[in-house]
Amino acid sequence: MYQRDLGATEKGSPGIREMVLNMGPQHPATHGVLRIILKLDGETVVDLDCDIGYLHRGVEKICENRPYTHIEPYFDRLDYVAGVSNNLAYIEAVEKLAGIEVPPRAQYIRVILTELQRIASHLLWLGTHAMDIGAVTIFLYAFREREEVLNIFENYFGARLTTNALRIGGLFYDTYPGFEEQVRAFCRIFPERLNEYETILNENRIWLGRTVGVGVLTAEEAKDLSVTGPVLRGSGVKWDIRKAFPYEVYDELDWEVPVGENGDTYDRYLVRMEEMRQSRHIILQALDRLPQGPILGKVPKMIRPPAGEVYHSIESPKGELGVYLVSNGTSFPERLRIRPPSQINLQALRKMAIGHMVADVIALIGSIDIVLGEVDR
Amino acid sequence: MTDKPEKPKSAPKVSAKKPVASSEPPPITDDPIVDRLRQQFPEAVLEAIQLDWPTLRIARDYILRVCRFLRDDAEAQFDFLTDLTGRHIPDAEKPFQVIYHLYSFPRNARLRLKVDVGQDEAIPSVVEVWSGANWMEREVYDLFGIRFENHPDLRRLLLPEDWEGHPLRKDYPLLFRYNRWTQEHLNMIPFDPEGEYTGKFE
Amino acid sequence: MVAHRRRNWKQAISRFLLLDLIKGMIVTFKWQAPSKCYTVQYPKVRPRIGERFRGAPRLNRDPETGESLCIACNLCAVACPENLITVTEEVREYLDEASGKVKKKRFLADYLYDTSRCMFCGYCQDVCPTYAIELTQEFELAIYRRKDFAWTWEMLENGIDQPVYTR
Amino acid sequence: MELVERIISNPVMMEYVWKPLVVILILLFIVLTLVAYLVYAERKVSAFIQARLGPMRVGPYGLLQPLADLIKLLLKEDLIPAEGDRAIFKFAPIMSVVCALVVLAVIPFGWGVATITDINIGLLFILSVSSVGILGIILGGWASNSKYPLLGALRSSAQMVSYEVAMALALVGPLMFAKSLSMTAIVEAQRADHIWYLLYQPVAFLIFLVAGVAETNRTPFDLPEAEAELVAGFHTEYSGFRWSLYFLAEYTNMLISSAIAVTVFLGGWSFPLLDRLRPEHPGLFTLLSILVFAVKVFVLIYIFMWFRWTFPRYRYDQLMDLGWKWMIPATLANILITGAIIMIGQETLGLTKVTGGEYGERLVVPGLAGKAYFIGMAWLVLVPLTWIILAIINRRSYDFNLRAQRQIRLPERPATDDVFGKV
Repeated sequence: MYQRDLGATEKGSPGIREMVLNMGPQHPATHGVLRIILKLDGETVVDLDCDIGYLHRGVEKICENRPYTHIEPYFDRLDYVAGVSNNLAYIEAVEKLAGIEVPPRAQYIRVILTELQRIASHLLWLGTHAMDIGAVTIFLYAFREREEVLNIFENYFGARLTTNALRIGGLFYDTYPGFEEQVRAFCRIFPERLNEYETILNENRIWLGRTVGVGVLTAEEAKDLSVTGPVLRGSGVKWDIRKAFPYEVYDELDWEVPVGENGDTYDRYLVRMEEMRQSRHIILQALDRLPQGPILGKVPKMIRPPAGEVYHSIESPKGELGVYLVSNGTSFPERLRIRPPSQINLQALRKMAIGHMVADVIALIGSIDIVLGEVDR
Repeated sequence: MTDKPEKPKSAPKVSAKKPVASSEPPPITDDPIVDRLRQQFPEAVLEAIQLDWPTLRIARDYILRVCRFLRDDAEAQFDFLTDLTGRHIPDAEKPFQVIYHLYSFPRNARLRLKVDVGQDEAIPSVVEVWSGANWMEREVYDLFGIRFENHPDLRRLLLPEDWEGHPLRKDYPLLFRYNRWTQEHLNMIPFDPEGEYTGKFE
Repeated sequence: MVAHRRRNWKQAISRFLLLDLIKGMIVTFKWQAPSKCYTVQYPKVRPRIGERFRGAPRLNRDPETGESLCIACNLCAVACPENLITVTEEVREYLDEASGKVKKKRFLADYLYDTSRCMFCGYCQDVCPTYAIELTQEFELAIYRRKDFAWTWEMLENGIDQPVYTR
Repeated sequence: MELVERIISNPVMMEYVWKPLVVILILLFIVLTLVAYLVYAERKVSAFIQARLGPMRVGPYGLLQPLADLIKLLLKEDLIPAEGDRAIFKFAPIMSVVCALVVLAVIPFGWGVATITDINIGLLFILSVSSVGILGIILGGWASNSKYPLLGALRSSAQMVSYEVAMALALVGPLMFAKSLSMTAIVEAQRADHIWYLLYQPVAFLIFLVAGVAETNRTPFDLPEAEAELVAGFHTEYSGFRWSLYFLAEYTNMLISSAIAVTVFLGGWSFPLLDRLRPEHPGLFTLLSILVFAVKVFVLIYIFMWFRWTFPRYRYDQLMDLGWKWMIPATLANILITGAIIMIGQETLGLTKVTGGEYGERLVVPGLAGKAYFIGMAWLVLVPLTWIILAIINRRSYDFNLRAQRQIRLPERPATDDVFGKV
């Protein structure tokens, strides 16, 4: 109703060629309440417009009216499939602003948890992406493995999705007995399961036909569109915040940044699959080096960072999740801006999709990996 | 049932305690990029300080030219717009601020630009420099009401087109459940704490 | 590291023989054994809940005296990001057994916990000095009436009546 | 009274009205129950493939689930879009389901009484009637007056047109051996020859299988109802019992597709060594023949389901590509090469003879040498030659050259557009 009329009828009177198709907000493949207005010529997309905001809750406004200690649960609800990563972005921004040191054990555990979260998030992406393209079985296989990660989370923080995992200055919970064994057991079975998914998909001609050459985004276009995360890496830009601005203990660990060549849907798929392997590699290293010691640093009772501002970003599973925090010296933030990676990546959809078919739009939404909780905030 | 009265609550309550004193951030004196920028546009850089990243305060009219210069300059190479956001400072002379976070892939460096915008003033859009600024500027327009000149498609991004007010302004009430838009579109019934809400169709 | 795709003759031949499809079909066939089933038959079989799980709230009583552990300090209400806890206190006189004097002390008069707004973040139980408020492993919170989401003191101590399904 | 009695007991009435009616009712009852349990089987198979359990609540192992589904569907509200064409909207699913059920008349479910009728144009009848069934889908999609169903209906019609051709052409190969369109005659030809035509015609079987999957709108060809793209395709606006009619038609079609495949390629109800029972225990033989047919059909249906739960979905243009660039050339090549093989075998080597019989003349390969020749030629010459012909035709297609595909298929981006501006 509020969108511009896409002009279905204005062009030609006798032979109307274009059809306007309203996809969403309730549509099985838009991953939530994304509304896409497609202008179609036959089944080819001539133009599209994304209408977001159906899930807008004003998180930034809420956060301005909460003390620093109360904001973290709201971050769980942004990218609700990657709660720990969101927590980490906020917590680190506050720590950076207030100058709080985090003990090494807490840092290692944070790395383990965020990488587990990355695996969980990517598994959810894999499942939904494959299901959008029609391979329903992968969806349930991926969820089965994701369940293992969520079980670890449940044992660790007592919640599966909205973890509220970390505390300013460290962690609230120390590891539970059997944590290491459970994580290692998961790491043991995980690669072979990943191989199985790749057996089903990687060489499958239908999968290749649906993904190769679909939605090509060159490196220049990707940079121009401020795209981050696996979408950027799929386009061949070797850039990861964990390497560019290492936070926590990522600079002590040995891992690589997977990069695609062509910037199509298939490359983004390959990059994410490889990222899961790298995450597992990071987890195992961090487990080996996990030091003993306290898990909470010296934290003032009332967190009141000095007046100032900080922009801190982490590599969330979707891309660069940034928190721009302005403090006025009180215990409430003056301004808190969340840089939502999937919202900014979603901008690239239009560039990718025009000229493709309706079915490819679905595949592209999946390959951008959006979560509407984060897009709309 | 805890039904709160609908009173607008804008400012946090706990601001009575005195803020922690902070030292003044050091000004930037020997950054080659800032020097070049000052050389190129003598009136553009109003202030240059070192926060977590170098932060430049740019005059409003120059922002488009500065951004294009920073992107194209062989030394600066800020080819990536990480973030674009706004801020409302009600007491300031120019109450709005638009904040740009730039990033340079070749140099792995960030830069923050700030532009003060007065009430009812517009600011040049940087979409032609980085297309990624499109939705970010739309969002700032949506939530702060800052207009961007020459933006290709300046509509509200998150809120409905006919929504009134800009939520991230400090004077916008936090609890704002019953307003004209919701009355027109949502058919909301006032909540009765004594009523029975069974969740079934009635 | 570049995630690259292999294109060679071997792959071309395998595509001619439909091996790429057959390989996938073997994987899906392999998982069919009923022993590899992952389903938990929920109402019949209770899922295993983590020890730290944050579920339904509970106000604990002193196991010996049966009195509420809550001292009406209001910390949980302050700690709650959603402001959903309402603690009402009253000052009562009581007989201190150690000294034998009549003293004045704050007691809990009423406790209201609005689960419809609860995020289960666990800040209330973290901050509680006497371990009175606690988020238990109970996760069945569905209720027919919206006003029943506001849990009173009594509901918090005794839990709510959930129908137990057996099949 | 007497008149009524005469009408009822009239032998003509008996032969042409009452007996068929009873058979039809029995058959419908069996088939409809079967179809309901096919849905159950689909759910169970998909569940096991996905390491789940599937329906478990209604009855032991969820065996009464089809009944519960039926009751649910009957009780559901029957919605008709306000702006839709009401008459056609109501008529379309009936058309779909009637066409599917009519086809059952000529399928030989077993020997003797188990074959309801045997008409000498059986295969043609099946192909023509089942292509009318698609009209039901098109009408339903059109009458809904909604965009998703319309897209689904259009996709469906295009898909049917292209795959019907491939399906019919694939059947020509076996027919060259059977020399009859009658379903029973095809089975008898295979039985008498002690061979399944699968061995003579592997390419035709594969193509028929693929086209059968496409005909029944199942993954990887379920574009008309692709749930991720078109919500539910042509039946988006349908609900309740009308929706279940479409469902019924789809599963009946699946049954029919596999039944034809079994009849033409897998020897129908015949099975090696079973023939000895026929003279002595005809009743037992009939029963066993039905069982054999059922087992073969269910193996094929299982393969259909297996496909569905393993593969992703084709895109619309790729589907057309596959149909017109791969399947139809392959069937044509198959016909050509098979003809050559038969010619050589018949004229030059004299391995075959044409015999008449109960069901008309057919090609018989009496000797072991002849069988070896035909099977060997089919697998060693026919298959590679077909592949080579396909490879030559499609040397530029994406299946060979992904790089070429990327260059060809890069979308043409409009330089500017007035609607949204940049991005």
